[in-house]
Amino acid sequence: MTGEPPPSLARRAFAHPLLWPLLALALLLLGNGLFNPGFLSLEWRDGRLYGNLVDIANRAAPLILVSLGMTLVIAVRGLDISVGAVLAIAATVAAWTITRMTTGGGGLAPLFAAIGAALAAAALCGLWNGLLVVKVGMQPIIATLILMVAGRGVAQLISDGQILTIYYEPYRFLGTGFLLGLPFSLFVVVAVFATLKLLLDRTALGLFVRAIGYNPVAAHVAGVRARAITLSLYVFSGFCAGLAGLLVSANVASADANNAGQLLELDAILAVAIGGTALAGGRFSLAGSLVGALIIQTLTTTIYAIGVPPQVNLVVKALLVLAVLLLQSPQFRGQVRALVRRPQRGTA
Amino acid sequence: MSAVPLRGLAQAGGLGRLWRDPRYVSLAVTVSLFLAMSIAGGVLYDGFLRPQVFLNLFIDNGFVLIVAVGMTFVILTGGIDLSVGAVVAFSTVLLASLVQHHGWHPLAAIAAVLVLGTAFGATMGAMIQRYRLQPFVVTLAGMFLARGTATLVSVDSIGIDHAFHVAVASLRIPVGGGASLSVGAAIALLVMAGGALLAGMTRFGRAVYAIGGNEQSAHLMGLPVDATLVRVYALSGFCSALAGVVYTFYMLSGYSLHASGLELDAIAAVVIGGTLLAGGSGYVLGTLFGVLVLGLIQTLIVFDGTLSSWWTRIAIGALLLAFCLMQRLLAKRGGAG
Amino acid sequence: SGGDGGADTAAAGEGAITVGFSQVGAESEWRTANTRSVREALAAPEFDLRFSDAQQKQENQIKALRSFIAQGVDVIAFSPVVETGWDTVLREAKAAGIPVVLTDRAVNVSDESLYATLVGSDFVEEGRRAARWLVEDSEGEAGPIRIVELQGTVGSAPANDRMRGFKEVIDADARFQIVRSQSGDFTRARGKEVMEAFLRAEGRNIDVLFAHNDDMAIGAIQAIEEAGLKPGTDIRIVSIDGVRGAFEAMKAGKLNATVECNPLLGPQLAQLVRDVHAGREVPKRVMVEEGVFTQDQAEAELPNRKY
Amino acid sequence: MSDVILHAERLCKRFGATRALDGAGLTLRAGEVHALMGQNGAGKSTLIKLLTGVETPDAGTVTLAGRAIAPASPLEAQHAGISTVYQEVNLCPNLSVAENLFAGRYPRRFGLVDWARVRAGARELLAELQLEIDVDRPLSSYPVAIQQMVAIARALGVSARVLILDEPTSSLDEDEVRQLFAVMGRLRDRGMAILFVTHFLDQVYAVSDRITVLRNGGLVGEYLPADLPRAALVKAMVGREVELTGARGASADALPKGEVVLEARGLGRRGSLQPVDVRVHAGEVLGLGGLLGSGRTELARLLFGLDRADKGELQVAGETADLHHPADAVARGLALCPEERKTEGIVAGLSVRENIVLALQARRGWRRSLPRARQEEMATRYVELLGIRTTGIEAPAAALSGGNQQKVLLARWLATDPKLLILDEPTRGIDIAAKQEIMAEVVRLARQGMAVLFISAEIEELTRLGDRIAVLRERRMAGELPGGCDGRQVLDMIAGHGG
Ligand SMILES: Nc1ncnc2c1ncn2[C@@H]1O[C@H](COP(=O)(O)OP(=O)(O)OP(=O)(O)O)[C@@H](O)[C@H]1O
Ligand SMILES: Nc1ncnc2c1ncn2[C@@H]1O[C@H](COP(=O)(O)OP(=O)(O)OP(=O)(O)O)[C@@H](O)[C@H]1O
Ligand SMILES: [Mg+2]
Ligand SMILES: [Mg+2]
Repeated sequence: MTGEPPPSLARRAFAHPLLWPLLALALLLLGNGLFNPGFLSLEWRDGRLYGNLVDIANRAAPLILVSLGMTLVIAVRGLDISVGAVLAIAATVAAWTITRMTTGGGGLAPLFAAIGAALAAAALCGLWNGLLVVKVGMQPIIATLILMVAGRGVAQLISDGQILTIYYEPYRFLGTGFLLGLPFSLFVVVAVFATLKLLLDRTALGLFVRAIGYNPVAAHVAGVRARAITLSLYVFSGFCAGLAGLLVSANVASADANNAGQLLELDAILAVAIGGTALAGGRFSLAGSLVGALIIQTLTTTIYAIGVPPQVNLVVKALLVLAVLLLQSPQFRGQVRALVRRPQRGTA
Repeated sequence: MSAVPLRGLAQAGGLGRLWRDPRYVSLAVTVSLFLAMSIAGGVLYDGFLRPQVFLNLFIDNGFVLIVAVGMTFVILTGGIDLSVGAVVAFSTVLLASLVQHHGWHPLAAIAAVLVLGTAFGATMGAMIQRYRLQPFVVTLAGMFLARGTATLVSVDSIGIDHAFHVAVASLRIPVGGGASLSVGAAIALLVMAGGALLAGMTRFGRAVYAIGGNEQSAHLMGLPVDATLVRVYALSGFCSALAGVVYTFYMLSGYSLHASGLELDAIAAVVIGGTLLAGGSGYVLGTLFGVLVLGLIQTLIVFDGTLSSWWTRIAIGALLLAFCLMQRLLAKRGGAG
Repeated sequence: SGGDGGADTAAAGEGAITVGFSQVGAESEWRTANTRSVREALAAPEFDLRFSDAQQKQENQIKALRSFIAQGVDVIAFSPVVETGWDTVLREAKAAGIPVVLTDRAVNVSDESLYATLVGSDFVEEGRRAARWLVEDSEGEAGPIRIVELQGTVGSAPANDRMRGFKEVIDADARFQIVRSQSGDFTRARGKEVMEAFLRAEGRNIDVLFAHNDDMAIGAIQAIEEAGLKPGTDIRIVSIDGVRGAFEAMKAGKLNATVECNPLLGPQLAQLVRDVHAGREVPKRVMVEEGVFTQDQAEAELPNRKY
Repeated sequence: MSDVILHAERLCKRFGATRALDGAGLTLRAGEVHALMGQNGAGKSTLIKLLTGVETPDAGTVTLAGRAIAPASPLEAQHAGISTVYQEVNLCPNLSVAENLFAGRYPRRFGLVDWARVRAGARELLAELQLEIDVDRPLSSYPVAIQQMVAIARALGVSARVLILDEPTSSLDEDEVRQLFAVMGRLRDRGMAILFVTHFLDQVYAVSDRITVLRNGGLVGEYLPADLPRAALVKAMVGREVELTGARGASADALPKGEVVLEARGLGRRGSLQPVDVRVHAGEVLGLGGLLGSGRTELARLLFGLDRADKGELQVAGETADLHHPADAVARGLALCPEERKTEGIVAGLSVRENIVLALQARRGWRRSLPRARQEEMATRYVELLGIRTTGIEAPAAALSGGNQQKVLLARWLATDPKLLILDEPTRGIDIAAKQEIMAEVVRLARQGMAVLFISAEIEELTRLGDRIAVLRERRMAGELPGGCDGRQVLDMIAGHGG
């Protein structure tokens, strides 16, 4: 987000905070390609693009959306661990709306009603979180923990504990449809990302968000409406979780109140952190979070693709995450450089 | 840091002062709300106020308390440790496997588990400190690693039937009135007392608070910031391993899926107990009440016995909300007055 | 919903049998149906049901059992989250003179007398049945028959046991070969995602899918369809549980067989509770009535499915 | 020279593109008070950080009592006998005062911290500075001045050979400064070497035995105060002649008064300020004086809507203003440059440009973003106008020296072109040349019709700048004096005797 002064192009690229996450992603994909040559291939079939890369992007879409919302909440020193539950609520509300409305007839009305209801419910959840944090002054982790625990209960209440199956084709399009040969979910992600980017770069919102994150008191004194902005970011995080809920439920044509978005909050925070956003607030990078989410999904897909036995999954994931983290640490790279240089210095 | 409130009491005229000092108000509020909730339970449900019900809070939440004490230190420095639940699970599996499959004596296995847990925590601490990585991600990777390693040791749950372990597990320490405590609960209480002493009365503990207040200042004041950070995570690793041991007394089994989600319970307990997630402020004694409050919510719901699965979740959320709201509002008022 | 249970409890008479029932959670439709069956069966005025949901955590379940003991209920019933780790608390129940009835799953305890009886399914047997159906269905086919497996949550008892039972039978026949096996966490979304990866890696060389539960199979069916293959024909699919969705899929020809794991054991449980409370002799192991269903039976059976 | 304790030579330190130090040096002798002088950004604090192991030098040597040292951390420096107070208060706000005084060297009994001795020791240490405060309250509950005294007391508590004080007096008032100097005198007599940074020339001549001057990271020279008249000292620091006379020309009474920009009637807040009346006209500078804790900052916060008044009424430009949020105040054309630069002022993670445009942008609202070109133009202008020493307008504010951060803050509020500018101790930590410029700028703005409320602990500044001078005492208005009056009158009113 920060605009650096323009020295040499190479230096700027090297210092760019996105470099290391991108490099990590590239290495992961490359490693996969080496291990399994077909992995990187893309194929045009029946007017659609097929391939692992498309799958990864498609699968990562809900995580990316949630990570974008999480990034901004974290940027203002917050945290939202209710995203998984909010996703489940949105998914359930959408499925419930559709089951109610499709009995009456077809058309696209149920689709829009479902989208509207789900997003409204999700935004409302975000508002609830925001109010607890901003107005009541609870610590973000506890404020959102409440919804994390109760939210799934609410979702199950709506679904009566059943997995709601959706027999309504237009809705499925959200999760499985293709547009211009690409999965529809990618367009959702691009739209949200572009809107956010515009909003944060072209207006003063980005500046305010970072000011609040670095020093909320100083931002307040400078006249920035810190509380209102923080509140709306929680709403936005809820909204993003709602969008993700639509994609997830449309993809499997059902809403599973108990399992949808399970542990999503951890993955989202991990994506945000890998992307170079400071969890203490202030410095943030939307593009970084996007790359972070892609890294996480690539890890998962890698594990499936190379046929790791399931009981080793977690260990592999842990080691890969650690490798990505270390690669990003300047201190670690410095140490490696020193190790590499030592013999040279001896000869010099 | 229980020592400090006590000091306040001794020094300047008792409860009145304790109530007025904003730093202790939130602790006092937490304690009072806990009591109020217990009384409400007693009014609503028969047999709720039996001593054993409250001792069960310690018996059933002993391992949570141990983990939460370690977590308190980590959070006081402004960090977080997400690996605790996984380390507990790993410890139970390793211990069970060593005892059942490799013929170790439980005591030897316990020692091995404690050493490993501590080393694991110290390694994470060293990574956080040396490579300036964010605690959240390092310990999340640690969580994957510990749980993954646990499944590598055994995917099945392993029951422990070594005579020593069974004897310790079923040992009950009578505390009068027919009520009793388990060994695990006793260990948890000892850890809590030790943690309070460590936080309030030692150089290490005070350095932890200083780092949480302002890491850079602590460095400039000449405090051993780096060593303290590593030690804090080592301590948390130790506490998790110890909790794993207590868990095996509680369950007599080792299983890779044990203690799932424990990290969140522990963090919640610490924060409900009044510790700031940003670091630098909070008490180990508060953490005890955080754990008890979470346990009490569970107990209330079991005593109610009519809630369906989803209502249980909603009720937990609602009770949590009610508690935290009251806590905030009372503490605000108390702090102002 | 919960409110009804409360009203019934209040209405229960003085001499009612107080039953403390600790459920695993509400993690699947199967479980919800199980809960409903138990609640309905124990809603009779002769019972006073204390229901507790453990949110899939053994700790919570043990806490609930301790609370039941402290409350002095007449009979404890519960569906254990895992098999091990029950010795201590069951001993406490025994010391308090409260008989224990297990539902759904078995426990591993040193002393069999710690519980009165178990009513429930046998996961290993379910795995075997799925495999036996596959062997029968593949009669006359030449090998190799390439199988992919969607496992349940890593380490969970149903996953471990169903895998064990399935392998036990399959391994005896050299034609069968499990080429890929991955965890789908018992959920549709994961099932679909993992199946996509399988299809990508194996291409069209998959003959059979064995899923540890119906939900994963339903997710996988979508993945197979999206890859341009016909589930049930190009890839034969067998799964376990027998939920409604599975029957619908079978009716549509997309799923070949499902091994029933019947959650509706409420009435059997109620009878056992009565017997145990009255001190009558009960068998140590009571099986629930279960079957294997295939596509031809699907249409007829579908209206009977309650969950 | 046997009495040389600390000697540093040819020290160099770069931060990225900035040469913070470039061949600086210093010689400290036992039993002297040594002033380290230089403009903002000259490298004084950096030199101190190198001496005390906070940063490691790129080149150069440091010897302590004849032995070369290279402390790798402040802890090592402490062990070597160097006790330091850094420029910004560097204590832990969450710990009690007593703990801050003893952190890292608690007296212990049976291996445990002996709290009784900690508190007794704390009171003793503070008594040496004539400070009587509750040592159990967290440090953050005290204003910066008290925190500064605590930091000094902490440094005194170590039996060190070298004591380094980086701008210890910038937030203290005269009484406190006198206490501090008395203590420094006693320590010097015991043979301690004291290095002392300040921007107040009076203080330099009052206590120092020797002066070292830095300019642009390099060593200008070492002087005895007697050999170096003020003008020469300033010239050595700045590198050119600087006019040191008062910025004010005409007497206040001669000026026509503009309309009332802000008027407070009976404005007060329970527990912090008794009801006061304040009126500020367009085009005038109202000086506000008072002792530490007299309520000046509180008044400023009430006027700006940072705290809510529970008594009285506030009018801005003739309209009743109910300020709920600083944004309301900013929208009405008020500006407050707060006293606590580190916590309430600078946003250290943002660049200089972003810090400068922040308040203006907040006033415009989030939708109407200032075009980048205008931001840059504005930032560049203020960097030049106020002489902010930075590698560029995109450098993070955290990389600026303390004084330069203060200038950035001033720029932030000037950029909003306010009707009323409230400056709470704006010249704190600013070098002598910059102070002249800032005061001249304030007068210029006032002449152009801005109203200024100028809070300062320096009586000289008040009398020179203020068209009127209001004095607060014990949280109520003590009275008002005309501008250009005798400093002693002001002093008397502040102290509460005479008048
Ligand atoms: N961490 C840093 N990163 C980048 N530049 C720095 C850093 N610290 C100091 N500088 C730069 O080094 C120069 C010297 O700063 P220093 O703090 O030593 O000045 P100073 O003489 O103490 O000034 P002041 O009187 O304002 O306190 C300044 O230009 C400053 O911007
Ligand atoms: N000497 C002191 N002893 C104890 N508390 C003090 C002292 N001085 C100030 N305080 C506290 O500091 C708080 C802030 O005072 P305030 O900032 O209004 O004073 P001020 O007149 O602005 O002085 P300055 O800004 O020079 O510190 C008050 O709440 C007061 O209780
Ligand atoms: Mg300085
Ligand atoms: Mg002040």
